[in-house]
Amino acid sequence: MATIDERAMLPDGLPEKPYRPPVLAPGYTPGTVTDKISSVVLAKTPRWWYVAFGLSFCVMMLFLASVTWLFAKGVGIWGVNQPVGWGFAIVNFVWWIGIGHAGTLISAILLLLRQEWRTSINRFAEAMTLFAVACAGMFPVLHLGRPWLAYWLFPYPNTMGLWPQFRSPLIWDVFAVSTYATVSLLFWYVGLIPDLATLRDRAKNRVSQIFYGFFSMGWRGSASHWHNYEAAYLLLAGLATPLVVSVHTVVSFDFAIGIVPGWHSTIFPPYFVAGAIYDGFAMVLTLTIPLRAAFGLQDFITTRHLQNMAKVMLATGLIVVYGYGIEIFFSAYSANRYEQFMILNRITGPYHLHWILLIVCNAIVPQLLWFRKVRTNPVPLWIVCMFVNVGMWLERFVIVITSLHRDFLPSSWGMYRGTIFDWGTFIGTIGLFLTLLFLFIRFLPMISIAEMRALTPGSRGEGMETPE
Amino acid sequence: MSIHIEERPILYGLMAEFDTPEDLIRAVERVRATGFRQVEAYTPYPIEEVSHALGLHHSWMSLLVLIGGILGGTGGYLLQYWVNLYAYPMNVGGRPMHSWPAFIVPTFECTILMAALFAVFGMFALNGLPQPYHPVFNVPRFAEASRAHFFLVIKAADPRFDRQATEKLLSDLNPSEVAEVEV
Amino acid sequence: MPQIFHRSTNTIAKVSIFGGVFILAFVGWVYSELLRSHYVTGQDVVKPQPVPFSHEHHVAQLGIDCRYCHTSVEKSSFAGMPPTSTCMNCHKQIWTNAALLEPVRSSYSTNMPLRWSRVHDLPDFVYFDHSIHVAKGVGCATCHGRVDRMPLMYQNASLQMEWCLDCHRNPAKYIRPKDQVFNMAWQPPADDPGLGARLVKDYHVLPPRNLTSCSTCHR
Amino acid sequence: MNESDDQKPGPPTEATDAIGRMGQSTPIDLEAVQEKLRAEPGPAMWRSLDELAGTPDFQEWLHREFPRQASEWVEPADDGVSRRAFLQLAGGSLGLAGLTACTKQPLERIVPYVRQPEEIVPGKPLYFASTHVHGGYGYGVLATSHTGRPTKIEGNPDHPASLGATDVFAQASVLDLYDPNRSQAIVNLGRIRTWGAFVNEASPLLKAQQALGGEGVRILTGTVTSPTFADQMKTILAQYPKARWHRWEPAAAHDEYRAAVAALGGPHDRIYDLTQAKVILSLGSDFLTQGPGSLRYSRDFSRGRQVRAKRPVMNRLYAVESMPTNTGTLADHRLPLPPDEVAGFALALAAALGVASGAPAAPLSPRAQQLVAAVAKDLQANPGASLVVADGYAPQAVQVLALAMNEKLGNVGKTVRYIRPVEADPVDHLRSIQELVIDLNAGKVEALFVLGGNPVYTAPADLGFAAAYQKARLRVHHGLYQDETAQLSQWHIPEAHPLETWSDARAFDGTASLVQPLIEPLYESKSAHELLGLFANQIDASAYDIVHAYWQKNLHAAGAAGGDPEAAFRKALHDGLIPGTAEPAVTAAVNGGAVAQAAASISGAKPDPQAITLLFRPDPTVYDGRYAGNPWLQELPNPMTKLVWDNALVVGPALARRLKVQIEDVVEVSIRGRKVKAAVWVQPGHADRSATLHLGYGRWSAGPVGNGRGVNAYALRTTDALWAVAGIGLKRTGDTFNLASTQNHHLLESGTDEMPTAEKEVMARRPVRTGTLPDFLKDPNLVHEKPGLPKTPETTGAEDLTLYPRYEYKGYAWGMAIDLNVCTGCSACVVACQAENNIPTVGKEQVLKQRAMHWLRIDRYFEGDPDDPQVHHQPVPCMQCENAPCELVCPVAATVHSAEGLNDMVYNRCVGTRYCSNNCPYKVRRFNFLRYSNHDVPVLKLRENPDVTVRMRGVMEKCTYCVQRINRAKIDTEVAGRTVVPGDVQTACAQACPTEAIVFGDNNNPAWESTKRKADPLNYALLEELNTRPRTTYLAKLRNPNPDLLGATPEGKRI
Repeated sequence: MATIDERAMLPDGLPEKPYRPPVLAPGYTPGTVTDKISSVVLAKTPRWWYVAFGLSFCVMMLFLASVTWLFAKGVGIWGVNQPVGWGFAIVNFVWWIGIGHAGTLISAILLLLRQEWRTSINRFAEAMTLFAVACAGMFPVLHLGRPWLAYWLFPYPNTMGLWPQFRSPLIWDVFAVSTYATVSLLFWYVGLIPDLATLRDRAKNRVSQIFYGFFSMGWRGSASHWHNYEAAYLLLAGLATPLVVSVHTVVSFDFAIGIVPGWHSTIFPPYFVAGAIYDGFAMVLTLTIPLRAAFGLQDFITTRHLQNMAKVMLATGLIVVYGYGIEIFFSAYSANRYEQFMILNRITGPYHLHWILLIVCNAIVPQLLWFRKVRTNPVPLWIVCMFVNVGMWLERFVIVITSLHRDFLPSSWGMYRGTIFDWGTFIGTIGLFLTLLFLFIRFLPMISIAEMRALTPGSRGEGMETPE
Repeated sequence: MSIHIEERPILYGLMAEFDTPEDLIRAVERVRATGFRQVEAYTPYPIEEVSHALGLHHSWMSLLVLIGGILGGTGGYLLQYWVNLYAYPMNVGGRPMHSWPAFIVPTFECTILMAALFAVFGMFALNGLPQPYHPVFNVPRFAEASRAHFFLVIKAADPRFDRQATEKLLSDLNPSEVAEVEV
Repeated sequence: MPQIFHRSTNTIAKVSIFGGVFILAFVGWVYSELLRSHYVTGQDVVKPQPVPFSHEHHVAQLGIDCRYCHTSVEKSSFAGMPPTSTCMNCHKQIWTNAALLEPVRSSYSTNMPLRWSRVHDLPDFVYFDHSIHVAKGVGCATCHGRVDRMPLMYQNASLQMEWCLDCHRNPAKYIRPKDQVFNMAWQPPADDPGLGARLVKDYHVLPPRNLTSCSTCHR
Repeated sequence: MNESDDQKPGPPTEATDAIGRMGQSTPIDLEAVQEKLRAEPGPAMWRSLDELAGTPDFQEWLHREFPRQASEWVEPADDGVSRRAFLQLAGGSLGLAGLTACTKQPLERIVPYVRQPEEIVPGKPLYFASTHVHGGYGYGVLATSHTGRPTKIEGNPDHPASLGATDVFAQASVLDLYDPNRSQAIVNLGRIRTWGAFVNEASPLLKAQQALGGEGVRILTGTVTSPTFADQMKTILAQYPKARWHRWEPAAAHDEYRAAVAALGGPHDRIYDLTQAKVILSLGSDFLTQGPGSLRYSRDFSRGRQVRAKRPVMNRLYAVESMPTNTGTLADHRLPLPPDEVAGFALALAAALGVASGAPAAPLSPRAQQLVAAVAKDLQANPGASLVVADGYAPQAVQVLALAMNEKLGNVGKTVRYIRPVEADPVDHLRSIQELVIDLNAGKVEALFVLGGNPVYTAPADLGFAAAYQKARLRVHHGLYQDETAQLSQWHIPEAHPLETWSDARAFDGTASLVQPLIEPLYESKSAHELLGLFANQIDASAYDIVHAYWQKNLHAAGAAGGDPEAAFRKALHDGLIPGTAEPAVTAAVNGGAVAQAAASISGAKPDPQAITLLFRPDPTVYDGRYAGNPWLQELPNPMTKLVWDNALVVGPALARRLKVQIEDVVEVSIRGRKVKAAVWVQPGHADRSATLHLGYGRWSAGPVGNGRGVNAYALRTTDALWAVAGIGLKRTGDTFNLASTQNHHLLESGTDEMPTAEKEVMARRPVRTGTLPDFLKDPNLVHEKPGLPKTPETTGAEDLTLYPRYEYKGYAWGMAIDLNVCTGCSACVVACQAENNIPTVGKEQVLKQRAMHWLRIDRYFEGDPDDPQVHHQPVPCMQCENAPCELVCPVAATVHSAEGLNDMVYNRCVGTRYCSNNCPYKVRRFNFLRYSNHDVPVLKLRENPDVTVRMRGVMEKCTYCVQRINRAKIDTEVAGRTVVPGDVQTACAQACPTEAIVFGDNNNPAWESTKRKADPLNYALLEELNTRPRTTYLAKLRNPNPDLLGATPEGKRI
């Protein structure tokens, strides 16, 4: 279906009244919404899907190869050394976790804030969250010297009489990330149930009937179902909201708890959370913009959505920039020799290029989002988002490496360079991420059908908006 | 649309199909007014009025979640307390055995985790899910319930249920169709 | 629409979900039992030995003191395995041509040592020292069991870390007067419950905080 | 990397290889290669050795067999992952997953003795007194034996040359014993033969020679002090009157001998008493770390320098030298001068003291003149309590002047005494080997026996020794390795390692002591004594027979316990020295003629302000090349440059600026047509107009560890310039070569803009706190009175700034105190730690990746002007912080505190997050990034300390104050019913330390020296502002400047 010419719907004589595009193009009924979205899943697989899936699958194989080599040889195949004990693995971990924030945020917080525009993107964002968290979750294990003993990080009774060391931020990570993964999964699945039922009822062949029937658990959409369902969904949102904030806070503790100059800072939690949302939204846009075109979903994911997400990015982006500023101020104000040197070294030292690039990507380029033209125009918006994705990865690189490579004793200073295996692992996880994503958009409704129905004119769904 | 009535030994109830939520809501109110209690409405998306009309107000969910949260929180903290003070006390970097500030994070996470699990599985329990087989699925048109149409079912178990009268009642509510629901 | 699933699936589904909890619990229990099983710990398992040496015979019936063979138990970390010559001290005179003892005699004549299977085998990163345990009143039988009742030697305890910790956390339960260390049959006197605590004090046994420090056993 | 023009054996492509091989290696299939070797039985295999050696397989096989270079464990970035390797791994990684489940241990065997030696108690180590011989001279050591396996060497406290200390060579020698690349069989032209076969070939020839008075027999050895050996030689020379005994010790202090002969009329040795010396001047002499007496001198010197608030006195050391030496770094005033100006300085000083007339050819700089005046005054103010030392490699003239000055200052008999030479039948080594070459070329040599030594590699280049050597009819080489000389000999007889055989040696002061074996020879090898037995027709006499017989005769003469010589022998064996063998002082007077001659030679030299002088010095780690096969020493950082696995052309910043060369630039060093290509290392403090090249590298037959490392300095070293050659040419080649340094490598590498940052930070952070004696007398707390460093209880007893309650450490509280004032940076502690704790070496590639594993490192800092900085050495073991940042962040409690305040590291619990290392402000934690410890070569397992776990890959490791020693002491004392008191336990580093810089003890017991030090105001904690409360603390470094030199110098520079 072609894009609606929104200009055409401008009420005459009111040019100065700021126009808000609708969250759902007019002319849709619950029925047509249902058919349109479920057709994406039930119709025949488009050829480009196979190509895209195949490509990402190959990249995923790169990941497998790197990891096999890693397990065989040890982390020595990476660039890590004395003094830089953490390298790409942790950078990637934080980056992926950050990306994994948008989904739950959109679903939970925006739900609580009754932002109905979230409806058409939350399912997709949640899925993205899950896959990002899956990618992130692997790195803490991979970067271990003896990964096969990773289960020692979980508290379970054992014959050694030993338990995890609960003062370590890494243990907090284990709890935070595993909780976040579980809750996101549940949240996503609960949201899926009514749509699975829809697909069950639409499915033609037996296999997909059983598949969707199995996972829809016999959902019937009865009033009492909806009644408890709504309550549960709202409560989950309520729980997920503090959780999503806590997760990146805990991740920031991995650094803030350490005494390393450049890590040991109280600004980290807010600054990391903001960064996570920033990056998360950037990634959502990076993926929705092409997909919405690919599946012709411009009516459901309208310019309004792009605009709003861009605005969120702008806001969180500014918080992040503030974080950068405050870091520099702290070090200057702290009268702490090590902090001061750290910042100086970060900006002028051997890694100054990384820092400058990071500022360009995260602080300067995104300022374009002040302009509506950029916010509403998919192509430039997408480019800005790519900048942010790169910038946020660089931010983590700068935090991890430049802080470690020159800490307290000049005798132990050193340098760090990622090896081909570092890159292989990193790029490989992107392949894994995309592979899962393509499977998702192929076999599950990437937009919440049930919630979209409620947005159709004449429906008495909640948070329904009567279009201008 | 015709109503074909054949004698069936076991009947789950009668099902009326409506095109608009308004019709459904009106229908529910009427049926309730006539005193039917074993009534269930099916909608493609949640509609508050319907729940109200069916007299569904209070839900046990919040209480379940609260219990889950409390269990998780206390459990998490007690585990750490026991481990650090009784199971294997260790001098870790000169920090006190009972480093409560450090224990807050896992405690919080446990709280959320348990609460969330209670929320989801509680919802399943209250809705009697999973229930892959259900009489209403026997009605071919019911597939519309997950698309765009609205259904009302009066169960045969209702004391006031009377095959003919109830069917009459339903057909007066301007349904697009009335059908029998076999068990 | 037709039914996709049969009636029975309702029950199956519910059971599988809520039963799952119990299944998990059961699996966990089995695993923890397995870790402590004799299969894993090697407890009570008799290992093949070049000579079927009977501690029961030598200790209980002949009354040979532990230290006659395990000479360094009081001065070294290693209790000491008797050289063939020790065996031959007696077996030059008695059972001089018992077939069972052929390996011993040939070892003695050919100067090729006997190759015993280690029965109590701690991991290489555990540093156990016999001398200090003996000096602090830990009886042989406390860890090795009633060797005087073992026709063939086997491992008496699990030798897992939790087992070591049990005593290191509360030695009073286990230690005995030094003069009873080599007495297989010693039992804590029923009439004197305070004995253990008293010995811990008299023998200057370090407090649990020291005994459970990692470097006490691991380096 | 060597292109000297006179023909040299060994592949000419060494140069390219050496550079080419760096950083590249390929994974190999050990089985395949071994199959290939097994395929050919017995000797055949050895015949094919040469062919094999060519094949890459063989190179790899050696590599793999001795993979201390963990290189082959990493895939170099350029050549990726071979498909085959990948498939292996695909399987392997699955297997790995399987492993995790496996908890059962394989069946272990106990193999008791058949007849147990009564002294052996399994589980308890034994200690045997023996002698470590280095460069011919010996000093007493105690060797540790675990059920028959020597595992560790310690100094013998009763021996005057050791006093319990050791040097790096003794510490590392135990590894040589188990070196799988040692020669393992008698080889004749590449074919394994028996001792009998050798005897059958050699004896007839000797018989024939005997008839001729042995005129065709030549024996070449290094410096010999062994009385037994000397006695054997005496008898041999009696039997073969015309035979000749030649000596060539490439790194012996040849000019000491010449100076003594010239000035004292005889080759007297000088023995110094540094305890009596208040003012000491070193003229380019590194007497604290080089020379047979260095251990003793270090101890005596440090006794006069351990300043405390209660004992605020210290000696004063001046150093005038070109290449910074360990001794120079301790100097209160150090003046870097080019070699010719050092000589000029000596002359000027001699003149000032009135022992010589004349002035240096080139006028001294004002600064030098000022120093001359001040030093002269200072020396004269302390007659009999001063000392001028020019021992070692200073030119003869300078040494003569030094002798004269000491005499003039009345030091003879007080701070210096002369003794009869300790070397048996002393000769001028240079002349000795020259004569040998002449005879060889004249075809006079029927049989040449090379005992020890490696002349083909070490002989002066202009002698063309390799060529001459092959003119000898019968060439027999006796040594530990199939080295360059062995390659050119018909017969190679494996030498028995000192831990395998009997011998004896004399220390710098003449004290004789016995070398006794701890283990049966691992391979078919002979001691030098047994080899000499050949001449006396005692073919089957064992080393024991010979040594024992000799001392049976001479113990009495030596004045040892009269009566039963056997008892005396046993006692000498037990005590580790033979009493009464120390040389008595002899009187000798400096003859004025020699002094005048020396003065003339200096003032007469025509000055050339442009000439660059190249200095040759024995390498601080591989010495003259004999230790090139020892990975511990190869990976031991050079105390000054911190270079490992290579040598480099060391130049000062000034020269580097003029030549426009940077670190790692390859330059061509040429002198009279001889050229080598060497990578440049810029060393702050190295004098201008001079460069230093260490001997011992660039070998081509030193096994996989030593081959092709660095450049061969011998290729430039000629008979007329053994230690210094003027007027060398330096040409930039445009190439660069990776040098691996363990400190600040990349800072230096990334050029001029970086180094200042580091230095500025060092100055600001003050890891090493310094002061001067006068200031200290004014304010004992001076090292704490600096701004920006909050106080902690360590320094002031002020309340601890923490919210947490303090832990109480009852019972023992282990701690360490390191006196920076006396640390020479000799690095004995580093190797001692490596030997004690089974620390693997990782190879150059891994060091370049900054993954060196030494638990104890010595940080080296420069202070001030790069051309003339002060150098500080700071040993950094684990600080055992009471508030350990590392412990807090470990998720599995693999590192926690023991009840005695040790920062325990539990290897078997570690999962390898490396967070602890990140969070360690001292960066003392070491991680097994790859499989570093060697599990493949059985013989190497014998070396390992059974009391320390061998760490697997993926595990963090670090210093724990040798907790295995602490536990042993605790258990032994507990069993004995007492507590640990001073003397019961020492960490390996403290035990090895020659200067007592490192001491260890119980902070709760004031009896320990460490506790006393911690009470001293000079005591401070590294980074104490972090409030980590380290158990390891330091005593600040004080200088004792000459008041006359405190003012600004003419050039406004500090002296």
